[in-house]
Amino acid sequence: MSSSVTSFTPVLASIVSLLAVLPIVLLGRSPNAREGATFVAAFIKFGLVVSMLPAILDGKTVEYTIWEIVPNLEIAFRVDSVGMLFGLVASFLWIITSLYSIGYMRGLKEHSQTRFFSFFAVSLSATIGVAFAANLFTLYLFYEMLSLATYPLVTHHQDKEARTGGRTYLTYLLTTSIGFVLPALIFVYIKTGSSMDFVSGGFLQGFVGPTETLILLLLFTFGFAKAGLMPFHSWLPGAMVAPTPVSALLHAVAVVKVGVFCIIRMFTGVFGIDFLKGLDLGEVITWIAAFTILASSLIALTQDNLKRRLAFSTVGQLSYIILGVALLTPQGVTGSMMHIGMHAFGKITLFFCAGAIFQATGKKYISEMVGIGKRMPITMIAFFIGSMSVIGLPFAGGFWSKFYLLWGTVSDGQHAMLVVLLISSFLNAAYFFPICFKAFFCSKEESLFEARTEEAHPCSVAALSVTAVLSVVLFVYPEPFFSLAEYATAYYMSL
Amino acid sequence: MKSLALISVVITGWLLLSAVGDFPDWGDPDSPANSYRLSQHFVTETFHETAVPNMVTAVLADYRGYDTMFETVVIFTAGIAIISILRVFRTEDPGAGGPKVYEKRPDLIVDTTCRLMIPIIQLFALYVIAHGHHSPGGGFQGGVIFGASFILIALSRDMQAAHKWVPERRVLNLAGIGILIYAGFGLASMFLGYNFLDYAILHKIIPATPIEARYHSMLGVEIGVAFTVTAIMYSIYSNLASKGTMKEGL
Amino acid sequence: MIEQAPALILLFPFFASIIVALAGIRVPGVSFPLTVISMFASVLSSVAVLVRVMNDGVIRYKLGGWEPPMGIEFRIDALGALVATAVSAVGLLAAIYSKRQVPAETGDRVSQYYTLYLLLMTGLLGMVITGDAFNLFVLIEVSALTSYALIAMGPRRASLAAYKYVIMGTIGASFYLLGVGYLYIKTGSLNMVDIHEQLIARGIFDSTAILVAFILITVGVWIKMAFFPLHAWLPNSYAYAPTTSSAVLGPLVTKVMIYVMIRLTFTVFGADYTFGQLEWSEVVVWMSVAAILVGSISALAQTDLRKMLAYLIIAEVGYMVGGVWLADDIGLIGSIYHIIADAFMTLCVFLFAGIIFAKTGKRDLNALDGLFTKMPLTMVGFLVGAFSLIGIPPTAGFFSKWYLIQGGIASGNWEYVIALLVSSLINAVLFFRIIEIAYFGAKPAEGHGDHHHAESHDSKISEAPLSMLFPLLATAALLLAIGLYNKDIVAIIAEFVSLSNLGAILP
Amino acid sequence: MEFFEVISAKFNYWIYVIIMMIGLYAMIAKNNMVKKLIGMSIFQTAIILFYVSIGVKDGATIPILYHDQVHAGHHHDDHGETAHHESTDDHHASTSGDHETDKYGYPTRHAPDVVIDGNDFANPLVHVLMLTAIVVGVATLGVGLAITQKLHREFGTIEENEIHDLIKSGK
Repeated sequence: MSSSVTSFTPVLASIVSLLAVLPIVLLGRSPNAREGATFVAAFIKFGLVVSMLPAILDGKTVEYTIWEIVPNLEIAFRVDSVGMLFGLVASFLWIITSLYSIGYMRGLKEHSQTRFFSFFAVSLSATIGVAFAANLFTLYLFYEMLSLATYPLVTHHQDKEARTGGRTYLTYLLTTSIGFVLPALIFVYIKTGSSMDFVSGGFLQGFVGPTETLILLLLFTFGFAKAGLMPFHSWLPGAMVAPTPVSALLHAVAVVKVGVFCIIRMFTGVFGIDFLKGLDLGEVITWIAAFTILASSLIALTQDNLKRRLAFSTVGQLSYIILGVALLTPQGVTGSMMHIGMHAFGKITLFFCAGAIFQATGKKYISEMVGIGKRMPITMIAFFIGSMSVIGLPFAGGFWSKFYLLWGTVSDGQHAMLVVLLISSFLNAAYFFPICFKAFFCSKEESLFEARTEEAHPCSVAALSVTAVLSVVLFVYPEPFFSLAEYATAYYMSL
Repeated sequence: MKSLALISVVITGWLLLSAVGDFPDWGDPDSPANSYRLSQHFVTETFHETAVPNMVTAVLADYRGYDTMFETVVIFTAGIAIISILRVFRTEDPGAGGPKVYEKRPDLIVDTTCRLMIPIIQLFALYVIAHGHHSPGGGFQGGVIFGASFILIALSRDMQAAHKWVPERRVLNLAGIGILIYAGFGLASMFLGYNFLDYAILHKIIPATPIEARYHSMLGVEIGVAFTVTAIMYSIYSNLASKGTMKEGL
Repeated sequence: MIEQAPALILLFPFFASIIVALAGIRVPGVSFPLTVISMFASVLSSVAVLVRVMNDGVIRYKLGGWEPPMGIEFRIDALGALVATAVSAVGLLAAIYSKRQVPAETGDRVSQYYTLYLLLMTGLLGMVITGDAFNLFVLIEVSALTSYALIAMGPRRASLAAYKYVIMGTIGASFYLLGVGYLYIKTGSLNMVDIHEQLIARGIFDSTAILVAFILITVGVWIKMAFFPLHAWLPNSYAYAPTTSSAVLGPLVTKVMIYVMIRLTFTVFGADYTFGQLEWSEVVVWMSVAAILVGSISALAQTDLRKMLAYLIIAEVGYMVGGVWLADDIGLIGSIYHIIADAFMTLCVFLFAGIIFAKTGKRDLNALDGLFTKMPLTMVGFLVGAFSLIGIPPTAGFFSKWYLIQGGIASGNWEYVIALLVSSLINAVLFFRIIEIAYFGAKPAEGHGDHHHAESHDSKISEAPLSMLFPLLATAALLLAIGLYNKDIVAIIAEFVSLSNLGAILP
Repeated sequence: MEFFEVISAKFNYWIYVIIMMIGLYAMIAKNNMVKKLIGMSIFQTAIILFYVSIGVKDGATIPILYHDQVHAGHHHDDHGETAHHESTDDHHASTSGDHETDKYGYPTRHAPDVVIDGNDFANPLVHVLMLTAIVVGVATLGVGLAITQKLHREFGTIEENEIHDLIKSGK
């Protein structure tokens, strides 16, 4: 992977949605034109990302340096296979989510839709920026941008609840990013004096001692609180006050995946897997992740609010990814990277379904959803598929990533983690399947819905069907994600 | 507050005194301050370089003329500041809550004495300004004396009488013109191609050698200073004495 | 005329002030345009000087043509030119903002206001470019007297604040004057560079008098810049002054005093003495930590918008003093960069506070109720300033923190790093509290239904007029530009820092 | 006696510190605003005493040249000026031997024959500086008094604690 292509495409891919804000705002008065602009931008973005795929699969990287902002430190983009994987997922799901949000926002006649779509576009810009960042500094820049751009989305309703959720959201994200990541970042900059480019095997080795490494590792891992590692996870359930498309894209895909993506970058590109292995530091993180997985799954069981249950499920699934890299085994790392993609499709389906239910029936609580399968069959089937994917059962994409994760634990003899993963899968099933089961199989008396089919806005249904189908397709054909993850693992672990 | 004051006074005093032992003896001609080329230059070279026998005047108006310009500006600022803080332009409610202002009856003795004294004071003020090159004096000193003569008018009769001589607007004009005279010398030097306040170049417009140009310009700037000081001294007095109403004084 | 540019930097506002004083009292209308034109000319001169300094090195301008130390000289190095540019630019922007507010807030004293304003700028610019220790005192007094008056022109509580400022300011300036006297008695010189040379030539760095001079000057300047615990005069002064006054005093006075501190520390006493011989860095850095925390936490307790910002200034002063006393190259760069950045971000938020006061007539935070919908552009300008104060990239404030933290880590002063981070977070709380009020309204709706509550309030408040909006948005744009081009600014600063000999004395 | 010697050699510096501290105490401790300003005046005057003390030289007089020195100078000056007006070239020819001139023919030094002994005159610089300090003192005092008057107009008192009470009670 030594050869690289210099191209403006990654920059363009990132800023295209930022530029789209202008037409979105200008066309604010005519919703159709405005949404048209969103779609055009989304397709251009996806097209730009895909256009770089052949080069990446060829084993090249695409680079572009904008300018040196601080001495020796550049704002630079570089697309490698992990970034590509994440970029593909995020930009593709933006298209679907745009479709879905049109249905959702119009269906509910939400206010300030222009603002909503504008900030949505900005968030996507930041997400792709994170995915394609070439160094730690650029990554941090876009990470902060994402935190702020999503704030108006989270607090979209502008009521008391939204204010509380927004406060929690920013408190956690800004405290950790300013309090932990920034000093760690500057410390690394001083110690290495380098441009902090992500490179194979990391660049920290030889510059910092073991204690410093541990502190830096913890600062980075907890600092990227978007990854939702306990105890810095509670912003995520809090942020569920957002409209569902926001929750779906941002809190199942973009924001949280940015968090874990950053952590993967730390492990692979900054510290280096081998360096951490040498110091035996992976274990610390695996235990924190394991704790988060189990605790969040147990909490999820007790939640009655569907979106909150999904949120806690997300917290747990994110820790899978962290656990995967922290295993420091090739299979674990591959599994983590794949899980970014697989979980994204599964979880976004679930969120779409939750939103569709709310949109069509106004129900938020699981206890109110008994018998809903007869009312909204497509939605609930999609929900079932999404659940399978998230649990990691066959016939859904999630199977592959979980398979690799399990393999990762076994290959290095970390059997405790194997147990953790298995228990957690069981718990996942325990909090998802009853919902599906009760939705379809209940007696007439138990059912809370009349037996007539009434789905949500067609745009929404279309969106959730697409993601559900894709979840299944990814089981049969996991190819792009699989090879990208393999490439990345091979590159970063110098296999 | 008292104990705080005492503590800070003791600390500051101790700090200042602790350095006294390090000072050269009082009046020591060989102390750094007195023997360094700076003060030596001012003593021995001033006359040769500026033709002014009063070294203080020469240093004030020429070597450190830039400082002195801002000194004048400080006075001017104070005048404007006091007007902006205190002056009440609206007429209602004069001197609310203050001590009662009595209407003054003209007192024959005070009036006559002042009539006699004021011209002499003013003449003396002009002498102090003009003779500042050769004897103690200069624009500030003369200006203050001149200003005092107007204050005396206001004190001996009433403020309206003084206002006849120096109405408020004229005061401000005088003050501004004073600074303009000073800065004008600097600006003229600049237009003729030298640095700001380098009077030597003014020999091109006044019939004199460069050194004499310095001599004459210094008199010019001293007059400017005197204008400003006279005006502002009176202005400060009249504002403070009338509580900003400019009606009746003490 | 280019060789006269150093003098022109301050002569433009100086002459304009006199003309405003003379003509403005007859025709008040000329005051504002004259002020803006002269400030603009001053900015141009500063930029010309900056360019010249970068090309040819230090400019020495001998006033009256006398060779220093006999005469007074302007001595403009990269640092001076940079700060002069920033000061004049802030002066220009604040002047533009004052167009409507001066008649509104100071009534019939418009010409006096602008006279004082221009004299303040003259004083501040003079302080930046002068190379003479005593001349600095005179200019400190010029700017101090004008500040007293500009504050006292406000409502009645402003007078009390101004009175306290008079007392504290006089103590500070007098301490400085005494310190210069102590230097003079030991060296016989008043020119900054010459004093330093004399200190070396006479070998009197061990002298008690020099030590006391150093303490007096430092403490005097600290009082003037409101460094904790000498800050008591500042919050009320800036909170109750007319908004136009605080828009220029808040950004400039403290920053210029910090510049003065840097100038005196490095040019007069030298880094060797300050950081090598005196081992006080630790103590002063701890003091600055206290300043940062006290400033930030006090700001948190305020409900008055401008008072909150005034306390933030105290915290920011802590940043800069601490940054200098880290005794580290990068820390010093950070401090100087922060002077520039902070001047503009303080300007930005004070302009915002002024606009809010002008539009709503209220001082407290609830005045911002739902302003995002009513004055979107104003809020955008404010957001940039607020983000900069929090330290969010890519605004200028982020990069100043970047360098300061870097200096703190490099010199091992972790307490300073932590204080900076804590203060950033407190700033985040402060500003998001404001943003929340402006975004959600003072009392957000309980449920989802009432989305249109913002419109139901009195909708008289509309976007600010151009004369207020332009400086705000220009400042916001400058903040972004200063952030994005921080490398070039730092290159200018590095020019000064490399001469300061700071690297050589570090252990 | 030893102690007395030490004190007396630097008598002025001791006195200035004491005066200054009186002023400082008044500035901080007094409650009455005018008294504070009086303290401020004392404080600044002490600094003036300090500076002027620096410039004192034993055996020196005020820094103004003696009459005969000036007279000698003026004599030369008059002579030079007349010559200058009558015939410039001649003047140059005749004076170039003992008087330096610049390239335009102007003398670079006024009255070069006058000899001035540096120890005859006190240091003029400190007097100049103190003239400035006095002016600054006057200006500050004036502004301080104006603000005090304004406070009196608005609060009806010049006692600081009473004003604080008034503000607290919301008047």
